[in-house]
Amino acid sequence: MDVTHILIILLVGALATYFSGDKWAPKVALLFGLAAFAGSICLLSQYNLANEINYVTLWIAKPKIYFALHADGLALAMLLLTTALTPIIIFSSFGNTYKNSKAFYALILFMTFAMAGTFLASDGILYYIFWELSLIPIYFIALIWGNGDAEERKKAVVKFFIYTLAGSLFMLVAFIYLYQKTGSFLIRELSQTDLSATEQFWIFLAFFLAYAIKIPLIPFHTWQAEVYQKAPTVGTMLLSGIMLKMGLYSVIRWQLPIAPMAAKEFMYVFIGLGIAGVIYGSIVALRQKDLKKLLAYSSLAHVGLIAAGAYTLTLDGLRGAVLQMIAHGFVVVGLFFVAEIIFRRYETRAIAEMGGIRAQSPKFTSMFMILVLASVALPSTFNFIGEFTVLYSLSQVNIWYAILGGTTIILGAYYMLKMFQHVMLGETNARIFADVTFNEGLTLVIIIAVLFFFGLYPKPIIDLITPSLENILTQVNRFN
Amino acid sequence: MNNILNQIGIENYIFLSVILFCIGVFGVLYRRNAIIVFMSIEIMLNAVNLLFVAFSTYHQDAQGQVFVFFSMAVAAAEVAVGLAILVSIFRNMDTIDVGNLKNLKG
Amino acid sequence: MIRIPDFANATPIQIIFCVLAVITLFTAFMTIYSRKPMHSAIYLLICFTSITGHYLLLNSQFLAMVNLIVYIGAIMILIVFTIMLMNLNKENEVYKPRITRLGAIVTFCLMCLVLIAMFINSKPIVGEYTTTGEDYQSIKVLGKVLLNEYMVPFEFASVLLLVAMIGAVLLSKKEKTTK
Amino acid sequence: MDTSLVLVLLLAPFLGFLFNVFLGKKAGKSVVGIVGTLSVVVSFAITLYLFGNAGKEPVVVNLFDWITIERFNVKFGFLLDQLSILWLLFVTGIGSLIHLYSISYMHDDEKIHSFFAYLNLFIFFMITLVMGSNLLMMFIGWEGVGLCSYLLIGFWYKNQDFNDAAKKAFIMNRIGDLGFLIGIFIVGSLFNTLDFTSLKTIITTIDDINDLWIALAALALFIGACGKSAQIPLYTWLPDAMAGPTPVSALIHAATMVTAGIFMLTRLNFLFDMAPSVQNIIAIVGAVTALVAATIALVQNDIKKVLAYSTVSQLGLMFLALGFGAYEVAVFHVITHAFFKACLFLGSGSVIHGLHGEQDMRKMGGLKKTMPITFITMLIASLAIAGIFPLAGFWSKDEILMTAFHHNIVLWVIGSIASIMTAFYMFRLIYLTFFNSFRGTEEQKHHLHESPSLITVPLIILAIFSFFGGIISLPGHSWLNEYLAPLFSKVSHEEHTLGTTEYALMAIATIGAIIGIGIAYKKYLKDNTIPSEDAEITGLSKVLYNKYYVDEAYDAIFVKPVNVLSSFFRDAVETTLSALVFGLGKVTNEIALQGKKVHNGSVGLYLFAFVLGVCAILTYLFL
Repeated sequence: MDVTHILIILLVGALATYFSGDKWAPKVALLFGLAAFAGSICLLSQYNLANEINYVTLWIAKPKIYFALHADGLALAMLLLTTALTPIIIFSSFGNTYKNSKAFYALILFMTFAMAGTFLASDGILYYIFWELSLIPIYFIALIWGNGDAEERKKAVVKFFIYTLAGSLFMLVAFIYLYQKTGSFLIRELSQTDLSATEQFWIFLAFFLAYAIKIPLIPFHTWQAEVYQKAPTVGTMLLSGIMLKMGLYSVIRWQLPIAPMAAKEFMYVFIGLGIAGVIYGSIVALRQKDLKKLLAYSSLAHVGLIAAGAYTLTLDGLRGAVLQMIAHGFVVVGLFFVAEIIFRRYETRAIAEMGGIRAQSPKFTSMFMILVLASVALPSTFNFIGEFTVLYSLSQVNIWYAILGGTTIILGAYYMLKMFQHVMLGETNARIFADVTFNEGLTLVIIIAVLFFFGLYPKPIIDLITPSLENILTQVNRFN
Repeated sequence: MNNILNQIGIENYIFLSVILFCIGVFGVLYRRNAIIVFMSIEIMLNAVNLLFVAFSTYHQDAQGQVFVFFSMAVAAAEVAVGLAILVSIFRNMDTIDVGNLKNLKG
Repeated sequence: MIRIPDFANATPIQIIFCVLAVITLFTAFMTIYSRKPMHSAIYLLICFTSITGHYLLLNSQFLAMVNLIVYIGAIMILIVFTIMLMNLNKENEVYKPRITRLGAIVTFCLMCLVLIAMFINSKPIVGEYTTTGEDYQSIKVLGKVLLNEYMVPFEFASVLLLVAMIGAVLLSKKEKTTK
Repeated sequence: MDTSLVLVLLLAPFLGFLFNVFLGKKAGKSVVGIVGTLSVVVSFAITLYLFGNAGKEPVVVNLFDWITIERFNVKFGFLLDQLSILWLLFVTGIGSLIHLYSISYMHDDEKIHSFFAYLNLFIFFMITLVMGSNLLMMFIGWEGVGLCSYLLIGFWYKNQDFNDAAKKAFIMNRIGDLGFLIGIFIVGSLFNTLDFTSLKTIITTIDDINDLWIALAALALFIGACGKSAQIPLYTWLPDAMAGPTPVSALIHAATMVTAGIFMLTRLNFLFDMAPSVQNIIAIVGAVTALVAATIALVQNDIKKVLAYSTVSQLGLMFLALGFGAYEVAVFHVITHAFFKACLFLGSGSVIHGLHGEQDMRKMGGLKKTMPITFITMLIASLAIAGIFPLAGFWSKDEILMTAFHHNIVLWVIGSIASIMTAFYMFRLIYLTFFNSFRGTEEQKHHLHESPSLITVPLIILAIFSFFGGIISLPGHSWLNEYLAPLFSKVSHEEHTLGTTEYALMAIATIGAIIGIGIAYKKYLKDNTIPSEDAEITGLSKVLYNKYYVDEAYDAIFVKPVNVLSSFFRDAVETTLSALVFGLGKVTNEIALQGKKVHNGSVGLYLFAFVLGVCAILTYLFL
């Protein structure tokens, strides 16, 4: 199993899905998604046998751009997250029928391909290309298969597209500048360069713009809620489950090692920004009327905390951030799926029109409850591990960060339980709510199983990511 | 005759052709009659040719003159085509006022 | 330094140059300034002739002849014919806004200034001019240069002229009103 | 052996939970009850066995590494020592009784299987809390019981008021949990371990201790305890939590979960001993809570609300003891309180059951005849809580007051007033409920009956314990103190030699209790006063009746501003930010529109620009 095979599987899968026709497309896509997941597991086992997972070949001679893929523990963890979530997301959409579904599923696989490439690439330009490539499919998915008024949707989606694209351009500029300085785009060499403090500052800032918009951190988040609301749920899952993690992953992989001095100097600002996002997102989520929007803002709060953890520049912070990234990926996909399940039955996302579902569907209620609890980081769920580690690392920087960041467990509980109360509890709803189908149940059960398993036994993931994170930390600390 | 530049000086030729060239530019900007604009362009071309020849003499090198020769050939072609275009514009629009040719408007 | 012609002790050549230069500039200016296109054409003709004089002054007989033939003989005839063809010999120019005139004048001054400054700046005006006595601009030499070194461009020039001719014919041909 | 026993002890309720969740609906109501109860009884039996066979040394069972922090590992492990076994004993013991009680009490509810599932889950988390070998394991249980409390308070989920109460309980607890977490962070970074045994070793041996940070850690942990054990300022959730079924109130909100805070403080006694300033705070908070809650309880008319405020008040007394470092005294009161408060709640449950859901004492009365067993058991429990010799409450409460007397007279006075009030409101409850004539509707009167034996048997057992529970720690020869001695780092609390002062104190306490009962007797039995209707309450009692308007104040200070802020953020800030981003696009558009005008098709203009450009370039390049 070579690392390129994963990408090839996904790309071929996208083509095969497109040519398999509308009827078979979902199944073909699922098959290839699972194949990619199996491939990732193979890679994992190779990695565990201490094999270097690498693929380098010269792509363009001048400027020197390599087609360089490299999978260390961190990249593998993210790859696994991507390839594990993709089949789940595809499977979750089986209850819906889409027009022109062959294109729809092909785009999903294509997006997975781009995102997997982003996590694996170790050459700056290659990484940049994958990064931008992932934007194209989601643009079409949200635009064509989204919901709500077409004009409104177009406005939101185009805004998202241009906004993130504009942010990334700064990153490209930074890469070009780095190339002028070092003559290479390879992360291996970029993370060894000795740039002056001013240079680092500007490069850090350029990267930051790209990532802050993608993650998103406040105040760059305005695209998020609208796109989440307008995109089809599958698109929302892809966005929130995986694509946000691209930004966070890139912070750890690219931004910190390349400009560590700037990171250290302005650490407090960025941690503060992350925590401000936590509080802001939580408070805004309180009064949302739309279920998906509420979840979008909760996502904003969570990624704020993750970003704050990453910017602490401690092993705990990085580790917590990665753990929380994975946990959040699963839980947010689950929650959006719940929103979709309700939508399939009630055709609405307005919280005010729901309520009284529990009496009709106890199974669904339990699963929803568990997801809500995981989202508010109840101990023994995976999210707790991540949140605890991140908060601990924040407390090592300054106890006030931990206290302010910790308000997430209060505010998070407040808005999630309030939402749960108004969506599920109360007098039995007059409209019939059919209990979850087997497919829906299976999807949720898989997600819940993952959350509990790693909540109780996170050691495999911790062992997987720790060496790479230590490596990155050495690079970050090379100026001391 | 071979000491002509000793008597006049290359700089006077430079001034002459610069002023000639600028008159050409002025004409292009000032007039709106396409034919006159055309003539102005010819003046500019000639200014440049004159300078070429002057420098050719100054450097005692034939290349400058060869270049003028080519530029004359090109000018001839240009005038032929350009005037043809003018004629066809005149036929279609019944005017050759460049102020009226606003199809480029974005 | 710029040599100001010493009019008191001017040599015949200097006088000839001055006269020619004045004619050139004056006619060029009148070409633009004349209201009637036909007058412009006549002025332009005189201008070109004076430039031919310059060429002769510089002892490049070949170019003087070519200039005479091409510009005065061919191009001017073309222009005059066009003017007559379109029957444009009337003051049909509409009112020009003041801003246009102002702009043109400003540009004219600016361009002169910049170009002259550039030439002065680029190289201190070269000192004495010495001749080597070598023949470089007789028709004989030019012919050799043209047909040895510049063979290919020369041929291309002919192709260009051919193409221009065909193009001119095509363009000026009356379109058949088939539509 | 130990490992498997511990696992069975832990997992038995969990299996019960799984059974009830997945098979409960099919299995039928009686099976559900039996399985639910049995699973707890199994745990109780194992605890008894461990209690009988445990040595002095604590047993540690580590399963695997759970969370890895840079400087330490947190193990997924359990610790069995005297404290945890003692706690397990009454958690599983009272848990079993209440499960038994619930079989009958909840029999008519269609969702009885989920009720038992939640109860079992609660026991499971409570066991985790008690047995956890480190702070984080305790935190699992800590949050877990909070979750179960949430689920059970909102058990009748169709009523949104109940759901609000449940949500409030959960969020209030979460505020405390944040404190707990912060405490964990500080402890972790100070000592590089969260393990109780290692912590104890480190703290008791370490020399250079950072007083400030220790105090902060203790304070943060105490805030956590406040949340769970309903102390000021986080107590308001507990009375609201009475929205849940009565067995839940008895089990979670009286006997077990709310004592978790006391458990935590006792568990970390070595830490709190290092922070005397925080101990002072604890004592003061405890005393004030005891008094405030007791005053509120004086005028409440809902039978369960009275008991709820009584619980808050009693918990306050326990914290008073903890504040003086008298951990074993607090533990003693926890145990006796568990007996009589569980008994009282179950008794009130029996009354409510008999009256088909009526909770207002103004509509009760004269039940003495129709419900004799309930009456007698509740009377015993009330006497116990009032502190009448020789019932359990007398001994434990007396010890607390005695400790207070030795440390701080003011706090002793507060505590004594609170316990006099306790006697008053408990007997107000008894007189209003059981004496005089029945004030309810005719139909209710017609259906009055004694509860079935599944309800009365647990009542009787608990009443017996309430009566005799005091013998585990009689002044002078206290079995409890000796049993718990290995836990405490300090040379244990000096035994009270029973001198004149002590006897005088006992006498004062008893007389106080009798005075309280006397006033209640005069007012509610002799004069037969019925508390006035809600609208007619005036003056001080109105303030008390409305609980000092604390809920309203919290609402105005915290909840409303947050919601207003949320609306503000949503409507103003979000739109502004969005408009800013769109504004960038609009600016570009505007520039384009203006720029378009330059391209008006006039060749002259183009040329003009072109010439200017050439000039500029030439100037730049050559000048």
